[in-house]
Order: sequence, then structure tokens, then C-alpha cells
Amino acid sequence: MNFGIHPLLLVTFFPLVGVLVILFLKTQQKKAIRWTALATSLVTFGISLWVLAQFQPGTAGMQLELRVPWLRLDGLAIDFYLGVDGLSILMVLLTALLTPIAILSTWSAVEDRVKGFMVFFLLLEVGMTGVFLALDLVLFYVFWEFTLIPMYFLIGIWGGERRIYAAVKFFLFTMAGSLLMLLAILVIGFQTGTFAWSDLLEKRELFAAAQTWLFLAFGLAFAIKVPMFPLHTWLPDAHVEAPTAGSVILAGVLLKMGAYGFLRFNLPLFPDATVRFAPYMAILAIIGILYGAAVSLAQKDMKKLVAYSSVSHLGFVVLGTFALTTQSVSGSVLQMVNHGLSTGALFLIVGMLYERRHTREMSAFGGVWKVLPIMGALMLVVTLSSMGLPGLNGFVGEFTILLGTFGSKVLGSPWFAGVATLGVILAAVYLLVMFEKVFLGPVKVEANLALKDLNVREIITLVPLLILIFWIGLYPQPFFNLINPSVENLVSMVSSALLAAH
Amino acid sequence: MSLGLIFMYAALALVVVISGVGLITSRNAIYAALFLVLNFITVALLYIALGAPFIALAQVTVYAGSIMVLFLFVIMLLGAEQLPIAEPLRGQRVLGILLAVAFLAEMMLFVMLRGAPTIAGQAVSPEFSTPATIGMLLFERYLLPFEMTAGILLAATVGAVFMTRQPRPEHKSALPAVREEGQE
Amino acid sequence: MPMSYFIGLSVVMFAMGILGVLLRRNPLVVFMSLELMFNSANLLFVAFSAYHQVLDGQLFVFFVMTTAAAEVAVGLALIVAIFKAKRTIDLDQMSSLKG
Amino acid sequence: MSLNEIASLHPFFQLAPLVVFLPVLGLLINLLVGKRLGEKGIGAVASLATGGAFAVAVLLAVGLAQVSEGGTLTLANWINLGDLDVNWSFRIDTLSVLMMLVVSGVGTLIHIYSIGYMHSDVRHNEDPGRFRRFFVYLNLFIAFMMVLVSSDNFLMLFVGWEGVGLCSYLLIGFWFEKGADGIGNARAAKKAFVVNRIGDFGLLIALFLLFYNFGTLNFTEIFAQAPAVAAAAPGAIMAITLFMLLGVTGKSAQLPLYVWLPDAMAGPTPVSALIHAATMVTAGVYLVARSQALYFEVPAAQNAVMWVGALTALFAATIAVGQYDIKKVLAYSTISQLGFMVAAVGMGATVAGMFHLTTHAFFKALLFLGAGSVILGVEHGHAHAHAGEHGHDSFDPQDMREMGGLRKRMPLTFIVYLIGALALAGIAPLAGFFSKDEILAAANEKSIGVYVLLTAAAFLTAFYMGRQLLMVFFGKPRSGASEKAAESPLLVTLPLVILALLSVFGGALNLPGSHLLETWLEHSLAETAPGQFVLTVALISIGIALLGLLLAWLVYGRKPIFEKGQPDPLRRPLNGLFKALENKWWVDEFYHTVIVRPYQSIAKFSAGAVDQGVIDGVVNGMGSLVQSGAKAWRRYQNGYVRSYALTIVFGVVLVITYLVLR
Repeated sequence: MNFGIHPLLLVTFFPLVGVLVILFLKTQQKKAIRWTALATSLVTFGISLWVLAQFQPGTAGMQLELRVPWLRLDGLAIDFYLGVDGLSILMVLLTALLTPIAILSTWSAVEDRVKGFMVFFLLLEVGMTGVFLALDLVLFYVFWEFTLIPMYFLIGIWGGERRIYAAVKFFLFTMAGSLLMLLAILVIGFQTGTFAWSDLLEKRELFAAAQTWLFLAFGLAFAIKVPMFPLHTWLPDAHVEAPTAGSVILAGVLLKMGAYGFLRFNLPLFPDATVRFAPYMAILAIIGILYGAAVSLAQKDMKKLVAYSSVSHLGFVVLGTFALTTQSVSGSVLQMVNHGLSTGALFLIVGMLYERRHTREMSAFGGVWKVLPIMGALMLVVTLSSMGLPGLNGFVGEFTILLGTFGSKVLGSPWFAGVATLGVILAAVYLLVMFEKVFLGPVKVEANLALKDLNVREIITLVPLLILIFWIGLYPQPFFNLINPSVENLVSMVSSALLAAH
Repeated sequence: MSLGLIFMYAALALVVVISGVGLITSRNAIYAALFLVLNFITVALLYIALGAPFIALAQVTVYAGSIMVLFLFVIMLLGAEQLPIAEPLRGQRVLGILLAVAFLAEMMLFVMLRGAPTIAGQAVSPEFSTPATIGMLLFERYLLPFEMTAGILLAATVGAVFMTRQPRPEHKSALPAVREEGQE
Repeated sequence: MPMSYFIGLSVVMFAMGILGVLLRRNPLVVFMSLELMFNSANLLFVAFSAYHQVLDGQLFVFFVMTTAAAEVAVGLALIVAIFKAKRTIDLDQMSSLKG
Repeated sequence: MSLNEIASLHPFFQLAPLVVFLPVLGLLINLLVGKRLGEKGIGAVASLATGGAFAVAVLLAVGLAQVSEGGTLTLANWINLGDLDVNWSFRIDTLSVLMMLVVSGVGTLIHIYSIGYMHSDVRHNEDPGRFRRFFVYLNLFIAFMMVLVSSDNFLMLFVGWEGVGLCSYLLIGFWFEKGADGIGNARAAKKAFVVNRIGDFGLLIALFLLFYNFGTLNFTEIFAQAPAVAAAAPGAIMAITLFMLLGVTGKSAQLPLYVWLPDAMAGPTPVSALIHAATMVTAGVYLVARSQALYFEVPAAQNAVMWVGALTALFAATIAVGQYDIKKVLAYSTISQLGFMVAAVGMGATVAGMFHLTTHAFFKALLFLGAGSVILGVEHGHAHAHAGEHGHDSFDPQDMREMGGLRKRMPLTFIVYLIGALALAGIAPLAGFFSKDEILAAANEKSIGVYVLLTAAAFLTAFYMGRQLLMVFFGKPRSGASEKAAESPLLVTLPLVILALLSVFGGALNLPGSHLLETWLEHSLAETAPGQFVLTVALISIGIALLGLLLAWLVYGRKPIFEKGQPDPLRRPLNGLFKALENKWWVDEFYHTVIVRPYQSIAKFSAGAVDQGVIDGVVNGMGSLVQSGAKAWRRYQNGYVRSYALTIVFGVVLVITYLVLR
């Protein structure tokens, strides 16, 4: 049942249809624009489900590949090469799921220049899906840079007070990293004559000599994006100044591009370097976990707190990636999805509070649970899920990561997992402090008494996330079946290098 | 090389240098112009010595003749004010001289290092650069540059005319009615 | 006559041209020193064309001449236009186009 | 084993999952349809759900009576990653069913009790809407506790373990807008959750160690391989058992991590009774009992558990003597009794531990519910006494110094409370005596040091229970409220009576002669030390108990303190020491200065100095560097044609020097 167009091509570029339609609408027709954007993103979600239907969970290799010659410089072949496997299928679904939810959350939040907002948002979706599906290094780089532009405008135009500073900082940080990556891509291209991921796997020994530098070049670009410890200061500013929808997508998907990059390029293409750098990356990740948790505790602004919590959560993901055992890598892929769901929901709720009181300072709230029972209950579930309470999605991811890291041969000692598990306690501390400051205690501020509880639209934006939070928490096996074969393939690829190295 | 010849070349070189210095140091623009004319003429003589009579003549007529006349004409037009000797830009004079001297020293060094050979045969056969041969060469091999220089000249004249035109009174336009209301 | 004589002479002329351009504030004198520099270039052209017995060198002198003429024409027109606007031709007055 | 296989084993076993799904069903009904059911309806649904669970537990017990080995019923494959293969399966054996019986039994009684209690508590706190939420949380707790108890592998146990931690957080912080300056309850809840999390950290590490040493998390496989792995890697088992001990101290409020239990009294009284006395806190004891095979491999770990238990027992008993809040006294008493149980299980006397766990559940629940009824009565009295002004003066219904002479006002509660107190103190015929005696007997044989500690703790237990009885029920009413105190309604007192009966006849469970409980638990525990009855130890323990009560009567009974302001009679003889007891040996303050404040300052420092200062400093620094550089270069663009010419000539000179030198 193929519409004649390659499914991956359709899922990546369908939002452009929406963009086209929106361009023809007048700027005053806000309602029409919003509905078109929502409809397009929902159809894209439908297509992504169709792609999922065609995806056989059992096989480890690339599926639904589409490889079309694109550019032919003398000696250099750049192909338009898309493909999906265990690592990227969930990411594509997550992108397709979060975009309509984010668009739905802007119904009452974004009033001026809705047309521009929606166009940028759909372009962003194209970029993100492209990043996860691209298998040609240059194509990957194109999509990677392409996502920067709409996000820059989303933060820069519809952001808060210091939005220009935040947007520029966001742009420069990512750009600086990706330039190095471009250099590395060219080096690989010239040495092997091809950019296709699958061919590069065979020709790995060609650029094996420069492996350390290539690993570091790619690694820096992805480390900035993840963000990892020293390179993370752009995230809180970007989140605080971004509009709610922007924050949801930024936390939900953009951060995962970095983590996904490690899995897709750093591990398979430079196995020896990965093995050699794994302990250092793990140490950085653990610092990120503990540092992120500590700094979150000292924050007064809710969005900044959640932003630093993302630094801490993604510390777990990177730790899992570089522990290089089946459990830890599968756990980190699943944790990428979990983080997208729980932090996305957190941002949505913080956005709803912002819409009601136009402030994100925790001191402005207090005892709000009495006034907003439904929001309090949903916030509680989401806070518990991001804290890693068993029965919800956070725990499944974190447990598998920590379990895998504990016995990982590449890291060598169980101390890595031991210290990282402390992060679980610190996470509980700052999240409960936030919940207490905002929702518990007496109602100190009069304005809080008049707050209205969630309306139907807001509940609809949260329900899909909550369903998934409970589903992954209670029965994660179907998700692991999707991820597992590709992860086993990846881990065996890298560990073969490990055996060779020792 | 006979002594007389050397003496002649030295004299010409001396004149060139003096006229150059004169050009730079003279307060009045007209003296500078005249010094420059002198310079052109002496160089023209050198061209003749180098077996390029046609260029020498061209030099005299084009450079000395037209360009310098143009200069004098503009000097007359602008009244050639005497600008004070003071040098407002800090360090401009010192650096200027320094750089010129450095340039000179380097080139001398360059010539010394490369050890310039002497001209093979002194006497260059008279037919070497007759106007006919130059003309033939100009229109055969260098036709494109020739046309381009024509273009440059055209552009220069149009530019010059455009920049210096006076706002002349409006000539009668085809729509008198419109013109009258516009006028009041 | 040894080539070093001509090169030396043209270098001296060129150096004097530089001095003229850098030190004088009267644009006319600056233009004249420019002409001087053009001339030194022509001298070398002719000298080397004689040395190499190749006529192209001399031919190039013509092109230099035409461009010099064009350059002077535009330059002087500029000076006249500026004179009309500012009633002075002192180069240092004209410094409004600054960063 | 799948559903039908287990059914063949015994028809009742296939009902096991109901133990979890019934409370979940009750919870969902109340959550979704609760509003329309009204208070009685909600209470009924919740109690029925837990009662149903109790019925299933009874059926399982009957089934086990016939097929004593029990079995495991696998519902679904939860996580299957590489060699990590975890199923959600129910383990039906004598130990887990015993716990199910205790949890659901006491739970049902407390559900019935809390219908009445919450009815007035909700009115007292002016938020009737919260009634439904209370029962939803209570059912959630029962569900998670059942998951914990019935799990067949350590991971499912951990899921239940943290789940009950969540429920205790929700229920302690039930009145989240009450407590010290409005935030007290919420802070107590957070403290409970975080301290539990520290314990769970230990358990998590134990889980990882288990997985990497045994390759699985399943109970049966682990306990089977225990001797082999102990031989191969003795250090591993030691680490596992000690980390598990950290988890136990967190959950069962033992010495280092007990601080959250006294603050947990901020929750409504039925919560304190159910969670912080009878069921959740015993999870630690259950864990050690369940993984007894591991502990036997490493005697050193057993000693550690034993000493932790004994020390906690004595330490908590001392603090209980100096408390004024009726529930705080019971809280420290619970910690002390848990110390007894942990010591027992540590000594290998698992049966004695479980026996004390069961009897303790009965009389401690009874005492807490009795205290709840006293508080209701005093609040009722306070409302009448000060019907006039409605101001919330600093009257604390739980402060024993406000009470006195309540035996006349609340006779039924007094009788029931007296039974509970005597059972706790360990007076002969009652349940407490037998279970405590068995532990003391085992301690006497295992290590004298521990025996002395436990006997001292038993003495202090008798003393502070006597003190509480005398201060609350005897002497003169010390405040208007206690004068007007009224007996609680039947719905509240009925469960009290049932529990009182259980406290009296609970001893029969494991009488020295019949050892009913021992034979029951034999099937699921590796080797149980036969609990023999030592007369001398029994006599000493009764003597100690009577001595404690007598001393209490001497100090508090003879000349009861009349006015509210009069200092506690113990203050003069012990003064400095008593001050320490009153302030709980300043442990909370110690933890606050040593752990909480430094962490907060690290957080502020890393947020302020490191994050903004250093990292952002570097980033913004680079930005301003570029700007200042640009400003410097701007000066060269000064508009003077001649200076530009100068720069050009400078360039020419440079080029020539390059050409010359090349």
C-alpha cells in the first residue's frame, strides 16, 4: 500500500505542503493558519505511524532505504540517502508526536505573527525528521544546520525579554560545533570518496588513522547539542526565552539530535576512538548529571530549573551510550524518548502556568494545587515520571542505563554507575522542591486564588504524553523490541573493535 | 660605453630626480606641474635612448601635452590655494618618509641580489619599434585590450561630464499645463 | 647601458611618487605624484622591452597612458565637484566617511 | 508458570493477581466515579477493595495449607534486554501470603476506621473534597504494598518498594497546606521521600550487584546459586547484603535513616497507623527475611543487621521517653520495635522477627488508632469548650500535656488503649510478650551484648508506655478541651475492639508449644532456628516490663502534674539528659547542618559562581573580546585618504620584503 512516494520522503517533506498552504493564507486568518498547521502535523504523525507499520522490528539493519544520486563533484559522490532503523524510528515518531502537541499548545499563547510562527515550526519539523533519517553525512549536515534557522527565529522573535541574546547564543554554540563536524565530514569524504553511512562502515580503515580527531570533531558538535557539562550554558537561556512550543520541541527533540549523533556516527564509524574516549565521556556525563541536579536546586525560575534537569537527564543518556552494553544503549535510546515525553509535558504545564500568571518565578506561586486540582495531579505524575519513579517511563530508562553501565567492560569499574545513581536522589530533591514551592503549602498570593484550571484544549495536549508515560512505564517491551536488534548490532560492531584494541 | 654617454645618462637621471623633488616640495601647484612636465620630457629622452622613439613622442604629446594642460587648467580653475605646511595626521610624515626609504632600500637590495644584466646590444635596430610595427601589433594581438581602454576612456569622460555639470534651468517640457501649476 | 641604471632610476621616481602621495595635502599634487609613479612604470616597461627585444612591453605603455589619462580626468572632475561643495580642496577636510 | 499451570497446582492460586488488581479497581472507581458516590460510598468501595484483597489472601493461605510449597504465576514479560529478563510474576508462598494477610487484614480495619475518622478530620480542616483523594491514595498504597510483597524478583520488589514510598509521600503531605507555617506537612512529606530515596539508592546498587554476580534478578535462581557465588566471590555477597541493609534502614526507619518517621506523623492518624506502623515500615524486615539465604552466607552482614537493629531499638526507646506529642511517642516506639524485628531477622531468628512483625502490626495499629480516637475526642472537646471565639489559638490536640483524666470521658478508648499498651510493654498473656520473648531468647543465645541492649529497650518501652497512659488517661484533665472530650462514634471504635482482640489472642500464632507460625513459614524460608522457650528469659522480660510500669507510676502516677505549665517530673532528676531526649539528641539539626545546608550552598555556588560566573563568563567574555577588538580596529577607519594610502604603501613594502627574502 504505497502511495507511489517513498514513505521516508513523505514523512520528511510532507510539512512543506502545510507551509505552502499557510503561505497563501492572509496573516489575519489566525484560526485557519493554526488549524492548517495542526492538520499538517497530524497527517505527518499519521504517515509516521504508517512508516512504523512498514518497519519490521526483528531486523537490525537499515530499512526502507532510499538512495538517489544527488551531487557528483569529481571523485566525491553525495547521495540523497534516507533510511530508518531501530535507533531512529522512535525519534521520528517522537518528533511527529510532539509537533502537533506543541502547535496545539500555542492556541492562546502565540497571538502576533501566527503565520510566521507556524511556517517556521513546520520547517523545523522537516529539519528534525531529516536529521534522524539522513544517512549521507552531507545530507545529515544540511538537515542539522537547517534546524538551526527556524529555531533561531522561534526564540528570537516570539521569545521573552532577553530573546535576542538567547537566540544568538543558541545559534553560535551549535554553529561553532557543527563547523568542526563539517571539516571532519569533508576529511572523511576525501579519504573514502563517499559520504554514505553504509559504505563508510566498510571503508572504516581508510580514515582509521585520523580516527581520534574525527571522533573529537563529531563529538564536540554533538556534545554541544546534547548538551554535555561544560558546553551547556546555552540551554537555560534558550529555554527561558523560547515560547512554550519552542521549549517543548527544543527539549523534546533538538537535544536528542546530539545524543542520536553519537549513536549513529561516533560509535560505528570510530570504534577504537570510542573505546578510548568512553571513560572520559562517561566522567563528563556523570559530572553533568550531578552538576545539573545541583544547579537545578538553586534555580528560582521554573523553566531554568527544567532546563538544567534536562542537562542532568541527558547526562544519563550519554553515560548509557558510552557504557556500550546492550542494556545501557537500549536504555539510553528509550530514555531519549522518555525525556522528550516527560520534559515536554513539564514545559507544557509551566507554559500553562505562565499563560495564567505571566511569570515563571516559583515564588509567585504556592499552594496552587488547592486551586488547580487537575493541573496539580498532572504535574505530580509528570514530575514523578521525570524523577524516575518505577511504574512510569523515567524509571525503565534510568534503570536499564544504570544496570548496563554498572557492568560495562569498556568503562571498567562499577564506580561510574555507583556515582551516577546518586543523581537519582538529587533528581528527587530538586523536583520535589519545585513541586512543593509551586503546588504545596498555603496560597500566599491573592492572584493565585482566581486561577482557572486546565481547559479541554490543554488537557488534550497533555493526554497523549501521559498515556505514553504510563504505557512505557508499565509495559516497555514493545519499545525495546523496536530498539534492541539495531542496538545489539551497534554494540557488537564497537565491541569487536574493543577486543581488537585490548 | 664612452664616457660622454655615461655623462649624458647621469645628467638625465639628475634632472629626473631634481624635477621629482621639486614636484614634491614646491608649495605652489603650478611649479609642481611644471616640474612634472620637465620630468616627462627627460623621460621621453630616455625612451629615445632605449630605442622607442614613437613612445617618446606619445609621451610628450599625451602626458606633457594633454594631461599636464588639464592639470594647469584645473589649478587655474580652483585658484591653487597654498595649504599650510602643518601635518595634522599624527605620524603620517615620519611613517611616509620611512616607508618610502624602506621601499627604496628594498628595491636597491632586490636589484643588487638579482644582479641585473646589462642590455645585450646597445644599439637597437631602428626598425625595432616603428609606428607601423606597433600599430600592426596593437591591432592584431592586443585588439581586445585596445577596445577595453576605449571603453575606459568613454566611461571616464561620461563620469567627468556628469560630475561637474551645473544644474541648468529646466527646458520647456511637452506638458505646459502641468508645468505651470508645478511652478507656483 | 646597464639595466640597473634604469631600474634604479624608476625606483627612485616611484619612491618620490609615494612621498608625494603620502605627504602632500593638495590633491592636485597627489595626482601629479601618481602620474610620476605611472611614468616610472612606463620607463621600466620600455627598458625591459628593449632588453628582451620584445615590442609588447612598449605597447603596454600605451595602455598605461590611456588609463592614466582616464584616471586623471575622473580625478580632476572629482576635485572640481568637491571644491564646489566645500570651497576647499584640502584632502584632510574630506574625512566624513569614517567608521 | 502460566495461569493454567498454576491452576492445576491449586485452584485458589490463580486468584493471586486479584490481590493487586482489586485495590487498583477500587482506586479507579473512586477516582473516576467517586464524586457521585458520596463519603459513605467512597469508604465502602475502598474498604471492599481491600477486604476483597484480604479474602483472596485468606484463600491463598487455605490453598497453601494444602499445597505448602506454593508457586509463581507469571503475568507478563516486563523487560527483556539481552540477558536482563524480568517478568511481572506473583510468588505465592507462606512468607508472602503471611505478609499479604497482615497488610490487607490490618488495612481493611484501618479503611473502615478511616471512614469515620476522615469524616470529621476533613470537616476540621474545611476541605470535604479531599475525602475521596484520601481513599484513592490508601488503595494505591495497598496495591503497591501487594506488588512489593508478592513479587518474584528483586526488580518488581523495587517497583513496589518505591511505590509505597510515593504513597507515604502523598499521604504524609495530605494536608499540604497545614503544618508549621503552612509548609510543615509538605516538608515532612518531602523529607520522607528523599530519605527513602537514599535507602532506595542502596537497594538499587544491591540490585545491580545481584544482576552482575547472579546474571538474574529472580529470587529462586539467586537463592539457589547463593552458596556457589558466595564461594566464588565472597566480597560480592557482602556488598549486596550491606547495600540491602542501607535500603532496609531507609524504609524501616533504622538508625542512620530513621529521621523521616517522626516527621511522618504529620499525616492523618490512619495513615500513621497503616503505613508508618503496620505495613510499609515492615517492608525492610520482609526484604531481609526474604533474602535470608544471602545473609546466611555472610555472618558479618548478619551481625551488622543485628547490631543496627539493637542499637536503633535502644536509641529510639530513649527518645520516646522525652516526647510530648502522643503520636511522636508511638512513632519512636515503632522505630524501637522495628529495631527488635531487624535484630531478630539479623540473628537468623526469622520466624521470631516475622512473628513480632505480625503481633506488632496488631497492637501498634491499635495504639495509633486509639491515639486517633483520643485526638478526635480532644478536638471535639476543644470545639465545645471554645465554641465562642473561633480563633485558632496555639491549641495542639496531639499534645499530651493538654490531656489527662480521659479514662472517665472516653472509657471504651481507654480500655482498648490499655490492652494495646500492655501488649506493647510485653505483659504475659498478651501477644507482645510472646513475640518479644522469642526475640530476647534468640538474642540471649546469639550474643549477650545484643540481649542486654534489647532488654534495656524493653524496659524503656514499658516505661514510656506507662508514662503515656498516665499522662493521657489518669490524673486531672489539664485543659478545657480534655474536660469536654467525647467518646468517638462506633465506626471508629469498632475496629479498635477487633484489633484489641487480635492483640490479646495474637500470641496464639506462635505459642512456645505449638509453633504454628514456624511450621507455616518453614516452607518458604531456608532454615529457621527452632524457637525454644527459655523460662528464665521469659521471667526476666515480664519482670522488666512490670518494673518499667511501676517506675512510670511512681514518677507520673502518684502526684500527677496538674497545670499545663508544670515541667515534666523527669526534668529535675535527669535535667541535661532529659533535655537531650526532648530534642531527639539533636539528630535532625545534625543532619541539617552536615548534609542539607552544605548541599544547598554547593547548589547556590555551582549555579552562581561556576555556571554564571565561569562558564557564562568565558562565553560572554569571548563575545566582549571580539567587540573590544572591533572597537580598536575602528580607529583605523578615520576617513583620511592619506592614512589609507599609508596603509597601502605599508602593504606594498611588506610584499616586497617577502619577495626579496623568499
